[in-house]
Amino acid sequence: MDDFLLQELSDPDHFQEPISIENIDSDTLIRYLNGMLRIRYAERRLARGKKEGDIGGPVHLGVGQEAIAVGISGNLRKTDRIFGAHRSHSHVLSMGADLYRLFAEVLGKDDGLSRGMGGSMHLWDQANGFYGSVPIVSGTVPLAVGAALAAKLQNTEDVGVIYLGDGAVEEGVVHESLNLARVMGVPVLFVVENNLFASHMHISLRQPKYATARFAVANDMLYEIVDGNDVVKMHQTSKNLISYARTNSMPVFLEAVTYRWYGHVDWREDIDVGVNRSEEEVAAWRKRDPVARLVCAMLARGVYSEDDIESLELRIEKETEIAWQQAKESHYPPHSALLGRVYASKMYD
Amino acid sequence: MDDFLLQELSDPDHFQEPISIENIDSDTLIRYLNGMLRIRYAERRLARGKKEGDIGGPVHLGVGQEAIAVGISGNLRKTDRIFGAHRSHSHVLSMGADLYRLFAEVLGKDDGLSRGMGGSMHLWDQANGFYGSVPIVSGTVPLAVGAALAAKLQNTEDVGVIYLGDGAVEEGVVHESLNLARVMGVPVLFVVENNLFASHMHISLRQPKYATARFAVANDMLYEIVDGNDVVKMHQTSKNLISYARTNSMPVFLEAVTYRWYGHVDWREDIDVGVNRSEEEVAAWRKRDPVARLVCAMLARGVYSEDDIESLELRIEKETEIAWQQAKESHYPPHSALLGRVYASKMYD
Amino acid sequence: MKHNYGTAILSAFEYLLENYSDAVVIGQGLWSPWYVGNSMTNLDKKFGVERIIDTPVSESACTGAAVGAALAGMKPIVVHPRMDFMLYAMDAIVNQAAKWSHMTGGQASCGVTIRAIINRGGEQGAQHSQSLHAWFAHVPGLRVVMPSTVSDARDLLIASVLSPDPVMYIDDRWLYDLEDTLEPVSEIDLTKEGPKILRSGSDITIVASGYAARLALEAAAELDVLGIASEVIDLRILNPLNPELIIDSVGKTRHLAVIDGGWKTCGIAGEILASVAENTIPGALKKQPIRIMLPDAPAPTSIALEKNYYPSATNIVERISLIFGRS
Amino acid sequence: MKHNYGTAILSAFEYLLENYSDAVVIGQGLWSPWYVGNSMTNLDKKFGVERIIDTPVSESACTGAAVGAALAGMKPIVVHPRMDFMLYAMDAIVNQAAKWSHMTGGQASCGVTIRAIINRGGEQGAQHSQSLHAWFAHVPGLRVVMPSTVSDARDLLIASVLSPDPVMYIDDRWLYDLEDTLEPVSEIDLTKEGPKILRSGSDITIVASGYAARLALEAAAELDVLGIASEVIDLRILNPLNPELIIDSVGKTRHLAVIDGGWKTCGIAGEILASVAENTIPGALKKQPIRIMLPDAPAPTSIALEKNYYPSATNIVERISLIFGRS
Ligand SMILES: Cc1ncc(C[n+]2csc(CCOP(=O)(O)OP(=O)(O)O)c2C)c(N)n1
Ligand SMILES: Cc1ncc(C[n+]2csc(CCOP(=O)(O)OP(=O)(O)O)c2C)c(N)n1
Ligand SMILES: [Mg+2]
Ligand SMILES: [Mg+2]
Repeated sequence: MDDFLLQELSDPDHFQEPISIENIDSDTLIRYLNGMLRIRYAERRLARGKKEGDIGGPVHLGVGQEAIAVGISGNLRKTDRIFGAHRSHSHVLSMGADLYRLFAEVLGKDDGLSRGMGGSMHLWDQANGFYGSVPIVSGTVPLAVGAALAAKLQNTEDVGVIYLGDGAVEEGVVHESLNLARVMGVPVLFVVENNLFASHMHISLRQPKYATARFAVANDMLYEIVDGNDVVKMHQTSKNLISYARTNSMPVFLEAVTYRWYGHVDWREDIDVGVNRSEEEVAAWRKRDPVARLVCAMLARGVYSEDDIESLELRIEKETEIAWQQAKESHYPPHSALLGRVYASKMYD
Repeated sequence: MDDFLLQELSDPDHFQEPISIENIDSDTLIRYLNGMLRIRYAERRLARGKKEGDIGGPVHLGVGQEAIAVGISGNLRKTDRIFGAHRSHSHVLSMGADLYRLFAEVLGKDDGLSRGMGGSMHLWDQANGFYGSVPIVSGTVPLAVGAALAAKLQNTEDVGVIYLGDGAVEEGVVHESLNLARVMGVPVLFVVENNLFASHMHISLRQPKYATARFAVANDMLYEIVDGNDVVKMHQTSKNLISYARTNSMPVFLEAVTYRWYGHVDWREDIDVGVNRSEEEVAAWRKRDPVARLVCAMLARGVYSEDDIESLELRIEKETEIAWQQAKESHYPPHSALLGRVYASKMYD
Repeated sequence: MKHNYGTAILSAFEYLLENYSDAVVIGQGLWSPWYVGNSMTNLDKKFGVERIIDTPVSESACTGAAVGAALAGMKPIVVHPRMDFMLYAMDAIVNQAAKWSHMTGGQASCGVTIRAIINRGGEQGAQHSQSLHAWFAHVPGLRVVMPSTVSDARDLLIASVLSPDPVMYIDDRWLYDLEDTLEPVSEIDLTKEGPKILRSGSDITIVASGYAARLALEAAAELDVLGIASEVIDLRILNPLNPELIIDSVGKTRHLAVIDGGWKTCGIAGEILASVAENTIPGALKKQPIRIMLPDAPAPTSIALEKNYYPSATNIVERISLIFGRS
Repeated sequence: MKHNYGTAILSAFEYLLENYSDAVVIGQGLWSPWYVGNSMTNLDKKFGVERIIDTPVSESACTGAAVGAALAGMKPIVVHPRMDFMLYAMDAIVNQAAKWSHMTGGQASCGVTIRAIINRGGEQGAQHSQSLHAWFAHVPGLRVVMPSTVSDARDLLIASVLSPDPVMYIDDRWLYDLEDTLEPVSEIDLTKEGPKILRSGSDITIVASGYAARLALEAAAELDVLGIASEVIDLRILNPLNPELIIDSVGKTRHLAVIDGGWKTCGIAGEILASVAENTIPGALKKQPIRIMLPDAPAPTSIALEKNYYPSATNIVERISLIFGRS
């Protein structure tokens, strides 16, 4: 690993087999599966909503990346401080966000997670630990460090979590934040969801090495690089890192290698848009599906039958659809919200 | 070296002995000595000028750090593109800047290197390869990358050089610049003059490790860490790196460990100001004097006698004083310069 | 030749890259077919990836590198697909580009062009919608250019790149579809350019820039129907600002409205009102001047709020009608 | 108790740190005895380095961290020893702090205080001299505070930190020596604060903020001798700006001059002229209003140029005398 080239981890022809679920009890596996499917169905619904013109704003879908947030969130508390970015549906849902409220937000409705003021790119669910996401790439990174510093000063033993992409790592403020967190002893987990692309650009065109964890080394930080499409590994690795951060009040770094099935934004595959993105590659990565790999493992061990899976999916699909329809029917924020929500000290609707 | 702790390099009780001058011809040694003394006398004159109230603006003195620029500049061409920062007298003088014009600049005179519009913190001498220095910490770093990129596009085989401090490395734009230079294949030498302090703060309070070259590793860049108070080593190491950059159109990284004898700004030692700065430490570092260590080596080999040194110093002191007096007597920029120099397209005096 | 605002920008790039070997373009999205609309299509294929440089997500260093390349005699254009991203590049723009000529006594010249795209609407929200032209107009040393017509989109871009000064060239994606014909290129001197009358009228002077100038023209046509003859002035060059033409116009119309897509406080509209107040005798205006701009709030996402957030022609007509006691 | 502007700031910090356990200070120079004049001396020793955090040279992350700490319920104050350095922190200030309340539907509150110090003169030059208050006043969501008196220096800082909104608190090193007495602290509500009349007069309204307000007072004293009675209004809160008091004053004096230490184009002085023009009937002013501010150039270093760069009382007296045909 130490050459930071990622090798097989970034080669979609590897890691297509079922994940190893040894020693993991069935309830846990079921929780993982539920969590991932909930996200996948939600995002697929969003893809359709966008395609059909129900959604006005951009949606950045993370289909294919569900294992990361699901694996990590299992180790988090509602009092931890989690921050995301433009592609954060999985981050907020895995912490327990209400699906109806997520959909309402994407549709710009008053019942939305951000009361309709944010859309897909600005999510907020502090009651569940989700402190917020915004689309300025890397914008939330120092914020997470600050919120985690606050936890330290408040003596809560809570940690900060910041999800960022391999592209975000190219922003200077990320490097300042890594150093700051390290020097101040801030309990924060940096999660790089390395999906090898930043918008249309493959990482080979943007960085000399594929693994961004080399910056954890430069900042003398504990780190791990893992298959981001393996929910069990994600869970276990992040468990250790998070507990280290909590106990020692130190930053830690987790690089999860993954791939997004859709294009950078909205519902298309955008094969032509990506420099170095090809149909073959997308197809190969679809075989490294975090959901299918878990499902196969569960079937093999007999945790679930094919029928179980099918009825589970049916149930989730239905719940998703109900939440969606409800969101579509809910109302928009009042006009007064435009000026009424600018200042916390002069709030009115 | 690979633990990036610097060990003896940052411990002033080491490296106090004469430097090794084996295989270096006498002319070269004399050139080094001349170069360093010229800078030292100039900066001492500035210290006095500031103390006596002749100089209005801040002066950041690099006494104790002269070997770095002198060693490097010997490998540079007048068509290379050198950038500095707030502590850049040595950088511009070692490229051959006129002493009178440097002094005139510090005094805000029209004959100054920047025509009196910049003072000590804004130096410009493009004819000698010095593209400029400014006091925003790290502000010139991406500029140097751009000027070196230009050299590549212009097919000149010139390189860029950027002098920055250990403190500057904490600015995000430096990290963006390292990556950018590496990805675009830009022939630029990053020189970190690691004097262990950024203003009052010791590096141990600002970074987890002492050697900033760890960021060269993270950016997959050729690098060296050297005793910045050894002019011969500085010269040889930078020679190799620069020639690599020129030939391969790639960035390289040189970390020179050193120490400044004066406080962060102006003529005082500022012992009390520095967190972790002490009289003992300053005294020890004064023994790792780049000038004295060269002089001792030259005396030992008989290149120069004590008398030679004395008369050399006398001559330089006199030249310095003449330039200073001349600068004091020269005239200020005309009032029209204030508005007349804002736009290159509407220049008037 | 038939063009739109987007292809006019594209043709400026082509002209520059063909005629000036030291022209080089750097920015995010330049190797993508869709990043900046139709305004840079296939430049990478035509002029090579050495001169059309797509970059990591590093606004600060990329802008700084363009500044440095300019100091080294190139004619770099740095492209920011969205003005909001430039908040990471402020040092390079304001502390560096704007000041190097002055700081070096006029010896260094920093002919960088910073193309800042206003890219808003579509429920993108507060961080993907900003028009910060007033900020740049505030900074001596920067030239600030905001084309509202197809020919200006091309010609002012060429003039910006050929200027030895740092220029902030601000275009607006809402204008890309605007169509017009283009004459063959003839290079113009940016220092000689300034506000222009887009349409003459005797009742009121309407000042605007960029997309707001289009709105002003639309509104003017509707106002005609109401018997109000508007003179529309397109600012074009926001810094250094030359208010003469506006002052003359106001001397004639004795009424003033300024339309702008930015915020009010310390915005460009206020600057116009102030310049007029300073330079005309009290009572020169018959009625109080008005500013029509964004409400004092970040851009909302929800369509319910977004649709009323931006100034519209209807809005302008209403406000101006009121001045004349009509509606 | 006898205080100066610098110690008044210090006492605000002491008050906050003593009374609010969630107050925390982060910035460059906080462990140095001299970095920010006498305004923060020994806070680290008194309240511990855990709460008084000196930092690496990382303006962007430090400001962002303060924003994040605020979102987590703390009352952080981030200190920038020089406003120019903040060009690296613009994203955290403008894209983040100013917008989180709005973007989250009013659910998140970002009560960060950004202390921006104007630190100029002394031949420091273009990158070490800027007063960019107009920029921040342009941004909805930010409150912008600029104290000119000793008591405001303390009380507005306390109010800023206690505000649930992001506040840009801007002080000026040229004011640190200003002396006055201070009453015991009583907390005030920032939303209730606005411009204040520092001195009444019937002939002309002079509006200014920060150090410029001191200049205005000095000039007013000299103008008295010439028989011109000035009303001096200190803006205090630049955003959201409430121009009512100024409009009323101008209704009485019918003359207006604005003094400011920033640049002209899209500056705060222009905003005042515009607000007055919008809100008074044509002819309300008897003479054209004037703006006295920096020339359109970066700050020079050479003493020969620097000494004429900044507005001075003499300068103000001259310009205002001219309005009244005296000299
Ligand atoms: C400061 C800034 N620069 C550029 C953009 C445009 N942009 C949006 S997402 C993105 C790519 C981000 O890539 P990465 O961080 O890897 O996240 P991913 O999209 O792969 O999840 C870019 C460049 C932006 N939103 N903000
Ligand atoms: C952007 C910015 N932040 C802060 C400062 C204040 N400052 C001036 S020099 C300096 C320390 C720089 O340390 P280093 O880079 O190590 O250079 P050295 O002074 O040691 O030569 C600081 C913090 C500045 N000038 N610019
Ligand atoms: Mg990515
Ligand atoms: Mg240093």
